[in-house]
Amino acid sequence: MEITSIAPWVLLLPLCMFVFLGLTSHKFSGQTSAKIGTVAFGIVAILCYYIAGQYFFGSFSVVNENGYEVFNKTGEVYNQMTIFNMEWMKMTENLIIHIGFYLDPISAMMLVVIATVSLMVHIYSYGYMFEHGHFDEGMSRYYAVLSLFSFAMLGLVLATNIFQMYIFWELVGVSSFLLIGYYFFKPAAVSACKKAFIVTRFADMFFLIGILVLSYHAQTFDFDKLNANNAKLVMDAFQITAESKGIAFLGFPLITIATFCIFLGGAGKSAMFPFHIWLPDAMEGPTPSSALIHAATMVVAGVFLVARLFPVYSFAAPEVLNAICYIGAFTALFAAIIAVAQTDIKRVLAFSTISQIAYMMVALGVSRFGNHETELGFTASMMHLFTHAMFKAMLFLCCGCIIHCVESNEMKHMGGLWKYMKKTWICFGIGCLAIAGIPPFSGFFSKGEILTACFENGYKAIYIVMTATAGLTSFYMFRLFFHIFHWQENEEYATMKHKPHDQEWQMTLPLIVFAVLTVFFFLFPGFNNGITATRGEMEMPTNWFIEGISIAVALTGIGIAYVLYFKKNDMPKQIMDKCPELCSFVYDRMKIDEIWYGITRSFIFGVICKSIAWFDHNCIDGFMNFCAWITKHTSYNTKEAQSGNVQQYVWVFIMGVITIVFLAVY
Amino acid sequence: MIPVEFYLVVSTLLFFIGVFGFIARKNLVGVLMSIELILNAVNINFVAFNRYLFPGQLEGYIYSLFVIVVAAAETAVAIAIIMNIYRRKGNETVNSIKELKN
Amino acid sequence: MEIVELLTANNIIFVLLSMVILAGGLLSVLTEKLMHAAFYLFLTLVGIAGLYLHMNYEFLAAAQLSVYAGGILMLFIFAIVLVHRIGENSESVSCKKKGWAAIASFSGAVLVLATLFIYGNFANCPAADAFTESEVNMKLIGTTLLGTGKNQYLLPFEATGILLLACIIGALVIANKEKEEK
Amino acid sequence: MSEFILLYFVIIPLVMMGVLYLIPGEKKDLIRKTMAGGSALLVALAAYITIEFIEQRSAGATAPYLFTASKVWYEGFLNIHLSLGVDGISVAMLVLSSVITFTGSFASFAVEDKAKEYFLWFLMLSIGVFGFFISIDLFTMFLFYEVALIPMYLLIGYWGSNAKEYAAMKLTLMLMGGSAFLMVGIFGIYFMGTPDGAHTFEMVTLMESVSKNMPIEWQHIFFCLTFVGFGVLGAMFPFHTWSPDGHASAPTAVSMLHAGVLMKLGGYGCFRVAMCLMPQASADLGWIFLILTGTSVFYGAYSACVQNDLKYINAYSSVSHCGMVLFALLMMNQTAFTGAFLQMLSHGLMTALFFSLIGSIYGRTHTRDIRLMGGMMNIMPVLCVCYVIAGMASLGLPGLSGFVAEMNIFVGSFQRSVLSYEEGNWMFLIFTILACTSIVITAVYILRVVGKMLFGPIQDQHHASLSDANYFEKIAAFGLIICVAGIGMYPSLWTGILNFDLPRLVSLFADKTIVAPF
Repeated sequence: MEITSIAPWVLLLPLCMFVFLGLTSHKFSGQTSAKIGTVAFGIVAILCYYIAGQYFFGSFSVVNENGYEVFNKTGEVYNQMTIFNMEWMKMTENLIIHIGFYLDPISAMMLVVIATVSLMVHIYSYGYMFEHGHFDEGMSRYYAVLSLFSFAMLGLVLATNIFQMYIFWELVGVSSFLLIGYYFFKPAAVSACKKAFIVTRFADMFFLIGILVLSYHAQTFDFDKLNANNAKLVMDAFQITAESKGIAFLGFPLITIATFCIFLGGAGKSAMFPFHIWLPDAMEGPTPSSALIHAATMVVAGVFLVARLFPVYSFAAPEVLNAICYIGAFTALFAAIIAVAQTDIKRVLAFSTISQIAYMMVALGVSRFGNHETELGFTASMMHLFTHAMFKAMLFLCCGCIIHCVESNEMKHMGGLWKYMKKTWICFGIGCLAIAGIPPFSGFFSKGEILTACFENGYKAIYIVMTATAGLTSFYMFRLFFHIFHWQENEEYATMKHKPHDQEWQMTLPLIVFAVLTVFFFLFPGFNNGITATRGEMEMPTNWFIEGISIAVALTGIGIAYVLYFKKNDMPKQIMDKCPELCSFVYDRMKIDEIWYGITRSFIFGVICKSIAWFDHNCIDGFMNFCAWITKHTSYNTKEAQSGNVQQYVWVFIMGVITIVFLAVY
Repeated sequence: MIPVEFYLVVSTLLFFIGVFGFIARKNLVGVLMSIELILNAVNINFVAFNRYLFPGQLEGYIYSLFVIVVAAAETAVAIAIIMNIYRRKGNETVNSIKELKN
Repeated sequence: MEIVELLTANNIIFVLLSMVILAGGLLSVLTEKLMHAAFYLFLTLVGIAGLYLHMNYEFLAAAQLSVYAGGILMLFIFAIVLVHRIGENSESVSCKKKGWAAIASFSGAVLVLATLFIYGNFANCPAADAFTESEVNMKLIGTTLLGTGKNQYLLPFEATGILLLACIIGALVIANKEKEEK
Repeated sequence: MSEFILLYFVIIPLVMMGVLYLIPGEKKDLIRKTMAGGSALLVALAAYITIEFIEQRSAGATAPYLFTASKVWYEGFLNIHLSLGVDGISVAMLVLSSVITFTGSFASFAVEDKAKEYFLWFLMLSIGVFGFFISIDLFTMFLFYEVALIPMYLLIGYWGSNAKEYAAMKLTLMLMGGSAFLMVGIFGIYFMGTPDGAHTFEMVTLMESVSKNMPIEWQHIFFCLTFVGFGVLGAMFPFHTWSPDGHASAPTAVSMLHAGVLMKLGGYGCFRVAMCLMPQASADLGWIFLILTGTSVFYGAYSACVQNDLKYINAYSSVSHCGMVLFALLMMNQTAFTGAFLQMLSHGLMTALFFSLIGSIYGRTHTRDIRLMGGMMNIMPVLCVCYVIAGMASLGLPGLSGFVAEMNIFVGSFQRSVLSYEEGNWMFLIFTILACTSIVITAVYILRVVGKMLFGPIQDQHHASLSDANYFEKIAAFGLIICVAGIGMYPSLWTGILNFDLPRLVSLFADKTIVAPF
């Protein structure tokens, strides 16, 4: 198969499915739509695997726009390939938006991630939505939006230029909105989807401004040109030299502003502090879509964005990378602390997602072009992106199974489930071990590399924070694990009509697939073979000192969780009673949401909008009405002269005559 | 002999007394009376000018005669109208006839 | 001219008549009771008739007396009696209105009088004695009124007659209109 | 008569008016069929003109206007011609107008009361609109502009809702006030813009002679007059206040045609008359109007956030979006111009879609207060999905028309801003960034409506039994959605049509120094 001929279908097929399923939603039953959607995405997934496989292990070539033939690999280095690039809209002579297909190691890797997770979620959703008994009629809608999301996400990672990315960036935003608001009759879901959309939209505004600044000076949108030759184009456009930071705006280097704005866009999607507020609420959506969008794929778009522009960041704006790693570190710790106090199992996972994405950001932030050591962070970040996508999706899908049985999201309704749901128990356990960083599960490798990257690049403080976060992570994950599966059996289970049980194959198969991917990750061909900043091979040093510490910290976390939560006891309550304010403060997510609400509701709505509306109604409108009033009253008053009162006329007449005579005579 | 100016003074004063009455009177009959005053003031002028300036002719003289006659006719009609208004409105003040307005 | 010379009968009569005319007119517009006003108007009209007489225009004075004082004034009195309910025949006019009226009439009077005295030039009037003796004989009046030559007024006379007829009919129609409608 | 092919845009509605006049008022079906047929004919004509235009331009026709025809109308004191002609911009506007007339006719099939008279006035409105876009003679343009205004008063005043008399009066008076400015401006251009003895209203001649003949001080004055005159129609702050009341009270199809097309007359006129005829003046004084339009962009958006009446929300959103049109025009470079005209198309279509949906919803629930509705998605899914799509177009979702327009505008205005900033002026930059923030605010108010009215539990149980869209409403909504999505998915078609002519017009401004006070 020619890659160039099949590549368009990777994007077209999901788009067609979206249109088709959306238009025929009333024609087919939900199951039929689901089957069509799943099969279609199965084909897309196969195409994705094929393309990625060809790219990494095969050999093929495309002809680029200059007429040269570009192979996927030259020696050990993978090349960036533009499979196709179609002009979509021409803004100026240089600024042309293309819709294209861009292959390089990270987009090929993302293809695999998206194909896998999305396919698994398609399959899982069939069981989940069907079993859940609700929404036969909504299922086609659900699958249509899943297709839209897959289309948008694929388009995002395959973008040849930053504007294409922005286009698909918005599209993933809207499909996320639609999926969070899937249960549109639930007020909580409605406010969650609004919040998610508006917060990310707010961040996207910065992204747009960043794009505008960057593209204006660089006179191109293309990643190829922006990144080429160590971001030479950007360096020249912004007049960056070794001595100066180039064009300044308000005393800041313009490149810093532009790239930081672009990062803010990524921060919005990837739920970095302070834009993280939407992600926990987004858990109102159906669990499979949370697994796909809010754990594995969309939320890592920000990481992907920074990785995509990594040469620009690294050469032109290393200070932004510094900022990214500090923001990331703070977010990681902050989210981990909040996750400890949550009782809704999906919220715990949401905060853990925030925290893990922050890991990836930190890894990118500490990384620079240079030598293998400084570039380690990039690979570590991508690796963590991959492993996290797998195990976090698995954890979410397990949650889906559990919620399915218990019909509640709250920990207090759970406990002792291990007896009933053995497969789920095992998979969840694997996921927890992986996220805690216990060898030989996948998380161990990626997290270890991130910590090593922090340590070796001299970010010692960040290293300490990240290690502590790792400990917290293993603690809260196992708190969750023990609380769900051990603790104390809920008596209600015995009396329930349908006792909790493992689900049918559609729901179990994805769990097993992910579990296998997580457990046998170490068998994978190494990431260091291609998914590196230089796209070539590199050594992955294993610093056993750091790995040892991280394992020890993780085990400590597990141990504490075991002591506190394995069997039902009073200890957690006693500890919490010692500082109730702190606990409730953390439980309320440190009141960040309230601060945002304060700004938006009270200030923007209450002050700005209300006052503008008042101004409009009273001043602008009032002025116009005042003009009308004046006209009306003037005419009424002039009308008074025509009073019908003869004597008045006579008086006026006489006075007129007198005046005329007076003027005439004197 | 009496200079013609004196007649003119008298007629001027009488004229503006009539004007005053016309404007100030509330009652239609009163207004009508003021009109008579004005007409008479004019008559005095006519007659005086006729007498002093063209004693041999009778233009002013005849004119005053006609004025008297027309005034009589006018008064008759006006009073008929006033009676009518009174019957309709119940009073005969000037303010009662404002149909022109609105 | 000394003051004594002014005290001729002519002058005294003129002053008296003028005073009657002006006082009558003034009172007639100022009084609140309509019936009184009609009486004062009568005084004025009679005074004016006196002035005509004083100028030797006897026929005019007679016409003034008979038509005005006799006819028109009677109409007024009828009207007052018919229209006014008893006890209501007083009217109170607001000072404001009177003030406006006073402004207009006073300024008008001042203007006219000022003009009269500043620009008035009647020096070439025919001598006064020319008219004290010369009566206007009735024959002349008759031919002037009913003649058809230059400065003769048959046509207006006829027109006036028609006008009067129209007035009579009109007054009747207007006065009866209400009844017919009923 | 083939040279007067454009005149068919006026003749077809006129013939339709004649036919309608002959049909007795009770035969509503016949009336509706006539309307549907006639307006479909208009769409076909617009499509034909578009294709023919593209062909001729591609074949190398470089005249500023194609399909030109000119005939003297009145040659006495004023030298008035009936001059017709189109360039890329007017072709786009003609397509927009015909599509909206078409969908608007379907949307107004619900009118029962005096349907015949309603359609007569409706056609008169469309005559004005079409006539405006096909004329290239200032006076004829102005004439058609007035023709479009008058039916508005009757349509709102009789078939409207709520405070319709007030709204109709306000709208008409304000627009008439605008046209008073306009008239002074047009006559000024006529008498001072052309040499004595060769006075003319014809655009082609004026384009060259105004800058040559008119002293710059007078150009400033007439620029302001004409810009304000058309700006009133384009809902420029602070002259926008007719728009919320007018739209809220107008019947559905009138809102559609008004917001969709008539408001475009404003932007189009500002560009054609004020800016193109007096480019130097617009470079000198553009900043005044830039402040006003920049204000309307975010002002409208913020105002829309706290409204509770659906139509008010969309009216304020129109203020914001139309502000964007004028805003982009004043940036005076090609990308911004493209964006401005795309925004005209996009805003026209999506606002028409909005108003048609609001009309349908209002026709069922008899309320437009979003606080009194909820969970409409359960009740009328088709209408609500269409509403969500319209909302998404409005907040600039890629793939729908709003996005391409806004992105062109932002890129274009950013170029201008940076140039201006490099000269030491902040103003353009500040307003560009303010305009950028409006995309967030737009999302806020759109989602507020979506969340409150469409999503959530059913608020009022009386609504639970309401029906979904009927056949005609579906035609109207789907037709517009296809257009919106068509522009959004394949913008090159329209950027292509616009770019046949824009470079020539942009070159008018290329050598001018754009003044900014700060």
